[in-house]
Amino acid sequence: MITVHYFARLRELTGKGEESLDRAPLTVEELLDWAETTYPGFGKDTIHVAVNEEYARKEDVIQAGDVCAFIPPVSGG
Amino acid sequence: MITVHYFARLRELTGKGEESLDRAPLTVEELLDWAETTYPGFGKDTIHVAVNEEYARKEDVIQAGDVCAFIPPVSGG
Amino acid sequence: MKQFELVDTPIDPQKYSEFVLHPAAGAVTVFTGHVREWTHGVRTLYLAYEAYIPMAEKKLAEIGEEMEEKWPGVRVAMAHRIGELKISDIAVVIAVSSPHRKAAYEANEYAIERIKEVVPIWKKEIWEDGEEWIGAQKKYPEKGSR
Amino acid sequence: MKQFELVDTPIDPQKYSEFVLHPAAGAVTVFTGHVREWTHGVRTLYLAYEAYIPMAEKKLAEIGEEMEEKWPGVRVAMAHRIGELKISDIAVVIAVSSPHRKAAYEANEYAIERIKEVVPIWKKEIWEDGEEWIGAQKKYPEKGSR
Repeated sequence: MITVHYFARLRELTGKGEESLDRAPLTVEELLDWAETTYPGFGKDTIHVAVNEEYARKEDVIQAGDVCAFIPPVSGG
Repeated sequence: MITVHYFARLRELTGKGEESLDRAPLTVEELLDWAETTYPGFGKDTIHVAVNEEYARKEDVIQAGDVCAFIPPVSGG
Repeated sequence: MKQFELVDTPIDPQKYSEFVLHPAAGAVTVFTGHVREWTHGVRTLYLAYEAYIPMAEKKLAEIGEEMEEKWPGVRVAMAHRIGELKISDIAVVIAVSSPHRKAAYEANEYAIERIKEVVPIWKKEIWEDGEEWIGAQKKYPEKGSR
Repeated sequence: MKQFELVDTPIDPQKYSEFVLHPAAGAVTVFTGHVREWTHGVRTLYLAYEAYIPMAEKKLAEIGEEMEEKWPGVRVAMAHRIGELKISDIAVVIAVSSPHRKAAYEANEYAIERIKEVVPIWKKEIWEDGEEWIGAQKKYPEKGSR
């Protein structure tokens, strides 16, 4: 199982703040593809993924137990 | 009569904060020359003169009633 | 307070400037970002900020490390507020001390640029006639004419 | 408080940042200059500042006008303290607000540079083994080996 977090626009689109997925291991790119398919309008091309609170690359592999977060363009400050 | 103010090093050198002079009209340069003669070590080449709270040029003429100040290199901030 | 923190209550800049002050510090710069009423002719009623809190605090601390590396001798404290903020409320504070002023200015400006790039915080603007999460506009032009 | 003032009591930066804040301000920068304990390896015990007060306040106001001209939309408040200051005391505060942050940083840094150039304020450093009015060293090398 992995945990995925949704924030801001994605939280509103998915209607949830987080969920658990039984799909590990999978790459970041595969996770983004899954999200785009599951939630039309997800907009994966503008979204980064954090794995265990660190930005991850598309080819990084997510393992069971990892905590993931979809990071849409940030706008703090 | 004109009033002249002394600050910082010049106040300590002259031993006074201000004095009145019965020398107007005179130019700023003449005032500086007078100060250098009267107070050895005055250091007129590094000192600006303010007339009525505005920096004055060497050739400006000081009139009776003007308030002058010797401005050594500033070091605020 | 923590040196790098997300808070959900009003920010007191004084706490952060006191945190960075020390006897060798000759200069302190404090930047505060405030909710602005008007942006490009649109009136904001209030803002809502959301964050991935643990990662945001970690990223703030990393920015602090970058600053200490680029400007040796600076001390830094930063906070970002989340939740609903009204006009003029402080959204972010950056306090930097340094022996000399140049580094205090430069490091402070560097911090806000980096916050806007990498810290997972999102702003929603609420106007009289709508609302929108900010940050994605460039890539979602269909979302509005603004 | 006045927008541009010399004071002989401790400076509270908050007063000046509140003065410049308004609903269109998205950014506020507050610079504070503090008495530093060590300068070039010499330990300062305390400082004494002296000013030509009316002219100094007038020059601060003129710097404020220069800033508003160069960075339209900024609001400024500044104060300098005189008298005896101990380590970490605030000697000068510059608060600048602006709709956007870049002007708030730039205008603030401009202000401190101008203050050091034109405002008639003088600093005397008092060390364990002596004291000196600062500002004239370059032209009076005989005054000390520092």
